[in-house]
Amino acid sequence: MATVTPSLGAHGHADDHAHGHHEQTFISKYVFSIDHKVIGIQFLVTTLLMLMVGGALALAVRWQLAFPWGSMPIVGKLFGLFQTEGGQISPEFYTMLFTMHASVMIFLVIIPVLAGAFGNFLIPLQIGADDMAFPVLNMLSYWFMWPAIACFGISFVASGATAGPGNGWTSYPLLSDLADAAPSSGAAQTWWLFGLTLVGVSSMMGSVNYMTTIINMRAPGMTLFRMPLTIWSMFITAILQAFALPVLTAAGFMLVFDRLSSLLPTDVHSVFFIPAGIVVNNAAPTIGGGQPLLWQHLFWFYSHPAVYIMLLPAMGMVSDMLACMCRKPVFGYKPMVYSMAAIAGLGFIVWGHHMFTSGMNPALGMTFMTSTMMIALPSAIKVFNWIGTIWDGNIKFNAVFLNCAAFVALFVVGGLSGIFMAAVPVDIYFHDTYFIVAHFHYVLFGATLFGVFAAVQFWYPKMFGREMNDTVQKWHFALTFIGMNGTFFPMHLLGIAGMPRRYADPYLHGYLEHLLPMNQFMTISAIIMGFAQFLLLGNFALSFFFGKKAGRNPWGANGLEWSAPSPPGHGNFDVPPVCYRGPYEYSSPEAEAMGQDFILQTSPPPAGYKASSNHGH
Amino acid sequence: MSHTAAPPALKMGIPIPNSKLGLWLFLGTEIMFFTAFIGSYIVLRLGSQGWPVDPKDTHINVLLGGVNTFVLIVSSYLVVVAHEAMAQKNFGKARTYLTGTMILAFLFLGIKSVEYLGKIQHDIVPGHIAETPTQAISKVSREMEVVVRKRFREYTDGGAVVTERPNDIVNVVNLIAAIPDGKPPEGMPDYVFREYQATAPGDLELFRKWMNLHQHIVANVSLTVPALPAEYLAARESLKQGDKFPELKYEEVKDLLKEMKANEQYGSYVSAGVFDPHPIVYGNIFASCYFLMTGFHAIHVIVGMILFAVVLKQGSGLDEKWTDFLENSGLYWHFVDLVWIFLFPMLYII
Amino acid sequence: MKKFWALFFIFWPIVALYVCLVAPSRNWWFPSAPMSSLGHQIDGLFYLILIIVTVTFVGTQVGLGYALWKGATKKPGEKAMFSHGSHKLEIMWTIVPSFVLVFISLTQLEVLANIRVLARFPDEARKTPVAEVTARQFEWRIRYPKPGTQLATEPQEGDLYFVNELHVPVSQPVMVHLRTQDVQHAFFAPKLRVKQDAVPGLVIPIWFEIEKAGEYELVCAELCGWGHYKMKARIIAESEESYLKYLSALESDQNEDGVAEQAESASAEE
Amino acid sequence: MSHDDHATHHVNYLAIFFVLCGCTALSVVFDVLHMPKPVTIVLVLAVACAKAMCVMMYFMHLKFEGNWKYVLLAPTTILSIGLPLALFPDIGRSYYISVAPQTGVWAPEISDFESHEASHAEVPAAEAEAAPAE
Repeated sequence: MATVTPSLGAHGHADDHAHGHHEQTFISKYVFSIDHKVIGIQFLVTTLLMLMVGGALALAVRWQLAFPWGSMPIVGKLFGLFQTEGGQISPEFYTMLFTMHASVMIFLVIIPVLAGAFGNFLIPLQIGADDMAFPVLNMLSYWFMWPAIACFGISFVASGATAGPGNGWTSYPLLSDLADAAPSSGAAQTWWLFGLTLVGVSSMMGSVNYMTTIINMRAPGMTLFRMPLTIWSMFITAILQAFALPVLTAAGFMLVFDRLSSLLPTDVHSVFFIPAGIVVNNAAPTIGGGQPLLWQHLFWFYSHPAVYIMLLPAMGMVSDMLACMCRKPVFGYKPMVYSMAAIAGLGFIVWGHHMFTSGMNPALGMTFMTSTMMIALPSAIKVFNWIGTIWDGNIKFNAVFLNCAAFVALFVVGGLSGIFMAAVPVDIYFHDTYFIVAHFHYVLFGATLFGVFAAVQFWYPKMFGREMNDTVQKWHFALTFIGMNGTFFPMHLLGIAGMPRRYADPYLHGYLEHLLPMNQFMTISAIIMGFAQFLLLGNFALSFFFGKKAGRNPWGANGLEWSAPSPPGHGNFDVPPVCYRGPYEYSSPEAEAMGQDFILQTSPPPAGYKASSNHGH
Repeated sequence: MSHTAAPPALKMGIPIPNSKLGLWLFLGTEIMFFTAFIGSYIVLRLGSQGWPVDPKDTHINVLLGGVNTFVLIVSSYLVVVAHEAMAQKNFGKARTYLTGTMILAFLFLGIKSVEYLGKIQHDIVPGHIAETPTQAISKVSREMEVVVRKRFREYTDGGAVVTERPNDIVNVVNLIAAIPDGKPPEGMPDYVFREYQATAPGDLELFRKWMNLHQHIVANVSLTVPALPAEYLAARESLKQGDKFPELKYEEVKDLLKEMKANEQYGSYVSAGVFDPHPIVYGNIFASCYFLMTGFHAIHVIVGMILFAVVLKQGSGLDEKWTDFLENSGLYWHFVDLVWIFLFPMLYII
Repeated sequence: MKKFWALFFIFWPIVALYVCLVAPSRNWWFPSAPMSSLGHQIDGLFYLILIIVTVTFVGTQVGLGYALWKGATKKPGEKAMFSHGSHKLEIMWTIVPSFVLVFISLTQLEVLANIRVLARFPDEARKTPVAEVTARQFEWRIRYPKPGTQLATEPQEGDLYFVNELHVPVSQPVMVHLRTQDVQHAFFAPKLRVKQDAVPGLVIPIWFEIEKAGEYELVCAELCGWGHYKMKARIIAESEESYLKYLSALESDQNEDGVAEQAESASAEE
Repeated sequence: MSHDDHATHHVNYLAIFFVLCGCTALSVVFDVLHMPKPVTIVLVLAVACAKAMCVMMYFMHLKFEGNWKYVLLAPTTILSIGLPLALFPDIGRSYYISVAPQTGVWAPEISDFESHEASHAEVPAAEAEAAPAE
């Protein structure tokens, strides 16, 4: 420590920021804050609220599938939208329900909760920086979320309250391109596209910020291979976002210009995705020369990497938490990093597997099939390494650990069902059936959300200085886990039975009639799961006031963030951190020399201890 | 824009300021943004069974494009020397160079506007271009309808008769026919009525010709006529003269148009608004790509100009604190130049 | 409590496996045995992957459950193992799965080529497409060529039309041309294991060989608007004679109705 | 830091500028020369790449930057070349029959029109070309 004086750390520029020392009003401190921790918490609270919105939409979808054309609770009676129909919703409304469920969950919950909330909160803390590289940009990235939420909100009612955007979150042209194609393809679809663009802008600002911060603002000694896996995953996610998202933004602009005549009183509009001679709803044949498949390619060029954007940060955080809860170093740190990088790299060249039935060139299909198969490999490596991490650990069976273990267990299911989809001939049968729905819910809910639940509890003490109630979290975990499997596991079987997605009433078809009881069981499970989330929200809110006071390092973890006060003040660290070792030296001889089973990355080597070798291999 | 003051030994990361690193990363995202546009353009063009290349169709002017390329290169050069002057603490010189850049940027946008205007005047805009003779005929009809309506609206301005819908036009026609030398209708100013009496025969003739053409189209190529409101259809029914119209060919329409434009009584109305819309196969997708790519490039030019304006606004207060800012704005500007370097051959030459 | 949670994680994969095991007997499985030649190949691949996946699933869940049980039964005060990993293990669990994955993708190629590569279509089917199926919101329009003629890309005089019912001869490969009049749809016959999107602006040929005479569902599998769920149609496979009989009945039916009406319906279709 | 860079390298910006102008003129000359289409395409794109390299190397100072430039630019370059390449088999060349009314349904009309153009106008009828009536 003698050789490194605080002023030599990478923190000398704290004073450069305009917000350095002057008095802060409530507004500048908590609303338009440029402090990454406040922004992270803002993201977290916003996304948890949006989670409930998305969940409510999902429950409505499930209601229709269990009790088709029955009286829809709340929407039918309370809002009175379908009063004349006796509360029976319309098929357009159903298409809106699943479209908005997906849009809200993907764009307003999963992506912002991982990158926005935890990325913001953890990146500077874990690399030992006092804030993000561009704090104002960071604030803007949060405040661009609200116009996006507003646009999505307007889209619900822009074409009338019963015809929200209903073209699926994938918004394939021409359904999403020609305003005459469906009641929901008018103004609602345009507002939806604006919302998508704004979310994109928000994410892009975030990702440039994260990359710059991680590359250039690490504390002394924090080499690349001493970064926690959370940081690695955030870094790789930011790269994916930065290079894939602009393509979707560009495609979004192309779609908006195609739709210009439905937006403005003009008949000028581009024709990127519109072929000539298409007759929709007895309207005049289109003039054009574009190709609808182009949208699918551009869309999936982003949206497949987006799947990893929605998963990688959770993988990183779970690795951190598993190591801490098992008091063991992460098994195979470098293979974990390389496999994440491989997922990102391969993630760019597998988008075509969403289009195996779309009429793509079979040669392209074969290429995409092989690359998609290969992306299962790094995922498998990660699973084996997680099990290796748990193996022979001194496991703390708290809710954080349980959620992490559930992450591993359920990710296995999601990963394995993906192999069916990677295989083109089998996927031809499963494409757009409930098998797909089961698959991505196991990945996005089973894996990502369980990871998020764990992360919320794990970093809650650092955010608010208090701990969440573990018993309540265990109940929440158990109910969610049971409800989740009860809802989504049978979907595999529905898919095998050939039940297509996005059907308002599958029982119209004879071969699906007998599946109604199974759907009813799933809906009941979903309701249990939905209501279990109130436990999380309640625990989150009440612990803020009544939770046990937490010290700096309640979990006995190693990361730099645990050397800061809880909650950290402005500028994060009271002593500028210097990093001496990797983040996972639990139960190491070095730690034992100090009489404990963890050793903070900032602790200098204990007196009298001689490091035998560098452990990071 | 903070950058660290830490000694290199303890500074982790790479030896460039955060602002520059962030800007380069941002340029990476911009590259992908334009990749999507340019890539789509390439594959759409290769995938099309045709593509308009004749300057007569596309109104592409290689010379203007070349001049614009030159303008951007000069401006890029000026930015570089402005930054060098800044680095040598010669701020006055830097300001002069930057002013030059700004002027050239305006020049670029000016030339661009001239190009856009030319295209818009000839209706080379996406969604408007006829791709078959049939569509060309319907387009003549639509354009003539606009002219006819405009004529009739002029007469009824401030008057009692509103001609928003086609059957109102019919009403006006009936009115004209009914009172050749009577009193002005209620609410119509006297001077309007006088002018209207003088030009009424020409207008009626124009109206008759348009209606004739329109009926030909409805009878023969109903495929391409846009959905019409019920009352419009009803009005057309009532005007129907014969029961079957002869087949109408594109060249006949063209001849008709020529003849109408030559007519001294109403030709001036027609020539003012109605073009010869010859079919351009795949013209719409061409125009879509052209306007999308050059449009987004122009937006980037404007953003760059805003960045330079911020520097110039400092006036004589410009000092070395702005060197990094100018360097980064310059990098952005060179990127904008780079995009144009590729757009120019792709859109103007190939 | 620790043991409870370890058992919790051991218990649920058992339930999941049990559900999958009883599923076929409860009719929670494929709607029927595959009724087409390609369907047999697809199902074969499905079961191959299912076996590999089940083995992996059991393996990983047993591994995880055992690790948890070990952790739960650890004596208090006992240290966690200190290890940063093992190169040998990493190499092993990189190479083994990659061989399995390469093996899976190689097994797929042949079947994929049979389904999609035009040059691999059975000759007799490729030369004489039986019908053109045009999807529109929300029905399937079938156009057969005039008996004795070849199907043309654009409608010809004398072509036979029907809605939501496609007749094909049984036990022989047939090819249909798939297209859409408006938005994207997908031709999905679950019992035949056939699925292909109908893309605006493209004519996509698909082939299948139905093995048993009977009626098979045809549904839409790509979101096409509010009525997506009700694009219900039938594929009827019948013997060559009754197929021809059906076509000639359709032809006389169409001609009987009078020329004017036919012309009217044809123009309305445009 | 960036200030120091300039002390170490001297670029003759004016020379680069003239090279760029020359290249632009070259592009226009290639267009005017009416060479076979593929030759023109290859030549003008090569010139564009040369210009891009000049701008990036000297105006954007990449020649004098550290190795980070490769890390940053390699992925974008690969992706921006890869995306059109991956789109080509599907969009640039359709595997299936592509029906476009401009050239499909209306083909007879178009050929009628073109033959009419050929007989009326002195200029040989290029694709969908028409002499303006004004």
